[in-house]
Amino acid sequence: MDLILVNLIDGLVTGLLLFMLSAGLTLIFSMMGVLNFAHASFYMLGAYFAFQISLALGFWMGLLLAPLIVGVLGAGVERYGLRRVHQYGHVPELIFTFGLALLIEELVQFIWGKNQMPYAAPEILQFTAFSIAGNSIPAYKIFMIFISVAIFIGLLWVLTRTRVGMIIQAALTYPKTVEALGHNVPLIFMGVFGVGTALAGVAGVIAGPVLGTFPGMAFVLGSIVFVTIVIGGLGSLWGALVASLMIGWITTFSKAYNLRMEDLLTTLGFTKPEAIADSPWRDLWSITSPQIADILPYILMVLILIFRPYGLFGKRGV
Amino acid sequence: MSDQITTDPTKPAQRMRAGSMVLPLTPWLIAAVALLILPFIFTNNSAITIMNQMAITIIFALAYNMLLGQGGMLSFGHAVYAGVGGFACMHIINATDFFANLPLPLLPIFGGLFGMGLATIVGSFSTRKAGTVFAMISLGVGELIAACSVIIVAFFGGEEGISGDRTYGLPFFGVEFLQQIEVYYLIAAWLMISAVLMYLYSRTPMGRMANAVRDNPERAEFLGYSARWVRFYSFVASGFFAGIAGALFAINYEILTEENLNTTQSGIILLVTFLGGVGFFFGPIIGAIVFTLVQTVLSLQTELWAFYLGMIFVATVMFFPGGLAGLIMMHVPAWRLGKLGHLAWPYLKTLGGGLIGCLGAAALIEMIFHLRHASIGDHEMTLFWTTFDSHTVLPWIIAGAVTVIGFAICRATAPAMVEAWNEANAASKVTT
Amino acid sequence: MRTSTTLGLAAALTLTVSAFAASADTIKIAFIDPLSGPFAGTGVNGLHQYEFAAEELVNKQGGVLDGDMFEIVAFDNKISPKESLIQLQVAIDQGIRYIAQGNSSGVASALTEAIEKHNRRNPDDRVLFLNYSAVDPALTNDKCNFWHFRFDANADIKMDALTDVIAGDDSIQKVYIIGQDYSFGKAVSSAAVRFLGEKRPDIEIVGNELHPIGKVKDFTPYSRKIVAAEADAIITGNWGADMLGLGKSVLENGYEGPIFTYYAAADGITAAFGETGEGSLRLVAEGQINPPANDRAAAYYEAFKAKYPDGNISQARITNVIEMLAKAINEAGTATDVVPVAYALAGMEHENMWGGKVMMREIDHQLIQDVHIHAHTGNDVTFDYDNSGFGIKVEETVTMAAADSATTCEMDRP
Amino acid sequence: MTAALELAALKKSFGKTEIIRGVGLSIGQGERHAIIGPNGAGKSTLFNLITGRFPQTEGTIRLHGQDLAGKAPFEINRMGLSRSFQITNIFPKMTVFENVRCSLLWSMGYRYNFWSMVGRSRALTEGADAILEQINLTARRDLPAGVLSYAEQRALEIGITIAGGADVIMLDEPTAGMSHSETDYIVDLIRTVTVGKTLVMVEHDMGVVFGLADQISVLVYGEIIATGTPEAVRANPRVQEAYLGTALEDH
Repeated sequence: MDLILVNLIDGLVTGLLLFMLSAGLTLIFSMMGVLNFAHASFYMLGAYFAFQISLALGFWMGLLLAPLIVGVLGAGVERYGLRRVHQYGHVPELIFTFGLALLIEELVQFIWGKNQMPYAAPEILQFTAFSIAGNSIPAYKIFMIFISVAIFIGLLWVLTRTRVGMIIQAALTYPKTVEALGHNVPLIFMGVFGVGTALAGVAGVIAGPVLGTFPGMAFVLGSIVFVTIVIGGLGSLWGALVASLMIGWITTFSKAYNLRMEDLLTTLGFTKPEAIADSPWRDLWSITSPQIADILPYILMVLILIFRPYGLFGKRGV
Repeated sequence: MSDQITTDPTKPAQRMRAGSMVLPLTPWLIAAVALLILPFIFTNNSAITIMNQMAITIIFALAYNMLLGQGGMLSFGHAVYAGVGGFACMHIINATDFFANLPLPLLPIFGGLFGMGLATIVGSFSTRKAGTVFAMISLGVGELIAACSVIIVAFFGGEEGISGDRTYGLPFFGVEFLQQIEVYYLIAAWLMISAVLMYLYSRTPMGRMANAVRDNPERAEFLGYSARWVRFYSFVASGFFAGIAGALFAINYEILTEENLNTTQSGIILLVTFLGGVGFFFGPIIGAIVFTLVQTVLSLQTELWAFYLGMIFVATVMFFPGGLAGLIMMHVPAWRLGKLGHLAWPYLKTLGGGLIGCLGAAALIEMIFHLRHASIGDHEMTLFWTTFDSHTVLPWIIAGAVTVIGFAICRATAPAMVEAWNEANAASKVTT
Repeated sequence: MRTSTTLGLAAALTLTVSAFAASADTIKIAFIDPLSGPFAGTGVNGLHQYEFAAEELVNKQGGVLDGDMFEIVAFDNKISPKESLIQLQVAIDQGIRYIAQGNSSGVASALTEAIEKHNRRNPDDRVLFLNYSAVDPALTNDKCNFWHFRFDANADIKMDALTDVIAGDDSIQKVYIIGQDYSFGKAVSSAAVRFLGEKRPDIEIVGNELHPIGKVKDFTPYSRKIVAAEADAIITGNWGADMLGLGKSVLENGYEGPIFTYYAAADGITAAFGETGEGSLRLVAEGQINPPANDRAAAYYEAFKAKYPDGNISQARITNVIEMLAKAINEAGTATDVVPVAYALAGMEHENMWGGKVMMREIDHQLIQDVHIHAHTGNDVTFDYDNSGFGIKVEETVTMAAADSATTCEMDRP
Repeated sequence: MTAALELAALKKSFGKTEIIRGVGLSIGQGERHAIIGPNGAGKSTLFNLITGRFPQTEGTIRLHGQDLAGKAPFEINRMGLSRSFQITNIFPKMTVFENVRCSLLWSMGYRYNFWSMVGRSRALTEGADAILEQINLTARRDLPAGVLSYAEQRALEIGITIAGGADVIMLDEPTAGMSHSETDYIVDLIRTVTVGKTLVMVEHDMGVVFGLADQISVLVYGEIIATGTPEAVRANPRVQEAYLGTALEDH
């Protein structure tokens, strides 16, 4: 029972972190129709910038400045790259962000080298917040939850309670009309792209110390972010939240409990072959849930796309 | 464009010729001859290995372009069809008792069939929609199968993969495929066969309708064709040729591993195809040649090859969405007018300047990299066959100056080049 | 294929091929390892160790034979088996006879098979495979061949030594085994179960699991299980980001016992663990860095640090590769015919610079050497890793580990 | 003789809004039938229901007596119904000739054929060229369709629509957005290419409607309020009131 609670907290942290990435991505997608492949790369840039800043000015300045820099960079990418490619259609846009992801990874290696950076949580947060049955919950995790929730509430507030939010929501569905009403849609696009990437930057800043700051960090997270927003339904902020938490908990729980395929198959009435070592099905029998935990989201996504192509909360088809 | 209109369309005979898609034989003959004599020019084994790799990539990229260029379907997991075809062939090679009488040169057919089989299964649900749904399903399925490769050891052999010996069977007309050169001709033959078949496929009703569905699926539905089935058949056909590429990989390297299936491989083939140009049949061929050279040859010269490749790729998407093939085909009107020669000198000035600038910039990048990452005391670096001390000012001044001068020339002569370009193409409008 | 591109290809190929005009009096060793991509850090550091060893231990001593010099030629295999095979072909074409590789057992097994086939098919330009780091036991068992020599202790030997130490510690009652889901992770796990069962049947294995390699973002759920299982010790074969992620996560989440590892040092990992790892991390490896075994080793390490201040000697065995190869070439009297060189290497005994003796076992070409259990610590380390103030220090030593262990190797000798 | 197209009690709702509220209509073989009505009357929705783009909520649609319920657009097309679109809907990257040839493929029996070369078929080439002649685009034959002028693209679309040999042709505002001379040109074109076929069209331009149609139905707020010859409809007071009234409000 205690372990369930601990796993719920861990899954929540993973899920919220994923949400910070998927929130920006889903906003960008629903507005511009671009699946930004480089989104996780901005997350990585956030972590690296924050590390570099933290060397000089400390962790908190990193938390403040790095997302800003990432956001400005993101806006620049939209303004000088994506907008240009936009005229060629969606496929080149997607391919552009794909190339950008490659380039950013190479750039990071060029500047910071290939090793993991010693980027650590600030001293003030390096203590155990509380323990549940011998499992300590580090204060930093509580801090991560706090930041993500604050960002979610802030985002929701901006989108539903402010004029800018109204315009953005309108531009999501009727970009032409909004443009006709005299709003500078390209500027809104640039802004949303900047904010979206800045959110990814925040995620990078706070995830860097826990998940490691290394050149492969974007690749590890890259496609799972798409999976999240596809499951949640493209363009839906709530969908992104629900899907992020779902993925967070599914992966956490399937890692935390050793469910074995053997048990499942036996329950279903199959009998384990005698000579299991020579059976072509031996690998099927030996699968355990931690082994496949990280591919469960992909299975989920494919199933959702087959049976409900617009995702859990999506209003229109992808 | 001009001379197409000047064909007199009122004469049926001429119409027939203009409209018919008779296989233009000359390029294919040139290609075949080139494939035949290339090993006599590059005799060493490593060149042949690189050419084998190139040929395999070409087949794979052409197969991929059946989806992306002709069918408008963006796949992020196409490597699995090539990979599974290759794995299946490796199992056939290893099952010597059973397949001892199967001559090696016929093996790619089986690779193709396995790739096609998997594509049939996946395509049955992934091709219902195009666009993002298709792309995301392809990504999901790609990740799943790649992940399976380390879980299902019986088939995929875990991270070590599975290997075999291609000389398993009886000699095929006295050829045992011991030497690279023999394998080269086998692959070259399959390259010709596959390329011709894929070209012909694009000329069949299915190939034409794939284009139609790409451009406008809704309209195609009102022509009696189910967009979904058109996509499905394109997907299956593409899976077949991808499987052939996988089988040739198995024959050439005698090993298949997880890297034949993973998303990196799928991403590379997307990159190759787009770099070459999706709009033309021969685009992926150019892409595959350039990419293989960059990957195997440039990577011998510099650690930063992937960085340069990323820059080339992003620049291509931004400035030449038609890829290298698009760039070449831009010159067809001028060539038809016989004015291509007029462009040579302006090109030489501007692009030459640009090239010098790029080399200078590359030199600067290399020097920064050396300064930052080389060992202390290791001040010597070799660049463009010159060895110098990267910690002195002079090389920096030279490289900087070369960069600035190169780009300055490029910039100064650019208007002249644009003018020359317009002039070379403008005449065509006068004749129409 | 258009003619213009064919011409371009011609130009490019001639360019590269001519760039490698071989000079006569050097003996080239092809170093085929990742120099770009995520594992480039390890690869580049290995390359530096090779270059330094060749320079210090051979070239400055006057070379081999009649003054022939060693030269290390680097090839980037991007840790891909396919690229490795291409680079192997390029290396062979350049007339290189010695292939050194270490990172990834997958690449090593691709290479050893390819080399075996190449040597069978091309008896005129055979090559030797000097494996300095790939530790999959299969390479000197089922997959062994005459051309392959392993200079690192394999996973079984290391586990043998490791379990000796665990067996001697009565406070360890419960062990948790966790590893990456691939051949090496599985090899570590099965060896651990086997040796613990033999040496300390009373130890309970409270967990034995595999996780996807390189894909786990957050190790917290695994740490929870380990803590919940009340393990006294963890055994893991993880490396790279997986090692760091797992280690930091278990320590953060309340685990306090020892973590027995294979690869928890250098390449940024020592620095990243820093203070956190003190007292917990144990590492099984050959090569005694701290305290320095003798003055020669200390001087060698200092000279290396002077040349590569950011580098680490994390693969001490590389000096054995170079010294033993030089000795074998001298003994064989030729560097071009690798068969006598291989015969000279097989069975060779050698004084290890890092202390003790080593012996290349003839039966399976596995180097038998001292295996140490190191502790990750910041106290009295003469040579730290990653310039972090932390390093590894020998705690216990198993002399000539597993010298008479069994092997299934049956090699054909020419 | 069964009617070419027969609609009975057809209804369509989007959410709670009912757009088509019980339409019954019978269009005979060879008839030229125009559906007119003010903006928002549901003309395009009706079109999309008939051609299988949307499923109907209630009612039946019969083509030559066969029920179309649950049929996909391509199946309806194979049963002999072809349509054009309000917004130009061609294959912009393919040549004009290719556009027409593609529309011939199914009816010439090629289906999902991947073993014969389209270029080798004399029948295909000549058929496509004949249609190009008909729609006067022979001179544009090898240009990408996307570069044609607007009127030419509309003509091409009509060419694509008729090429498949369907006997029921549905045109959705074929002259929308055209100048007078262009409109006249297209009207002539439609008249010649649909000889002997059943024509159903939605149109705003009354000149076009009265010039082309034998029968006119007036659709207002999802219901047909009148059907008859142009003269009869013109004289119908309800039409006068409902249609002209709203039409005046519009402008």
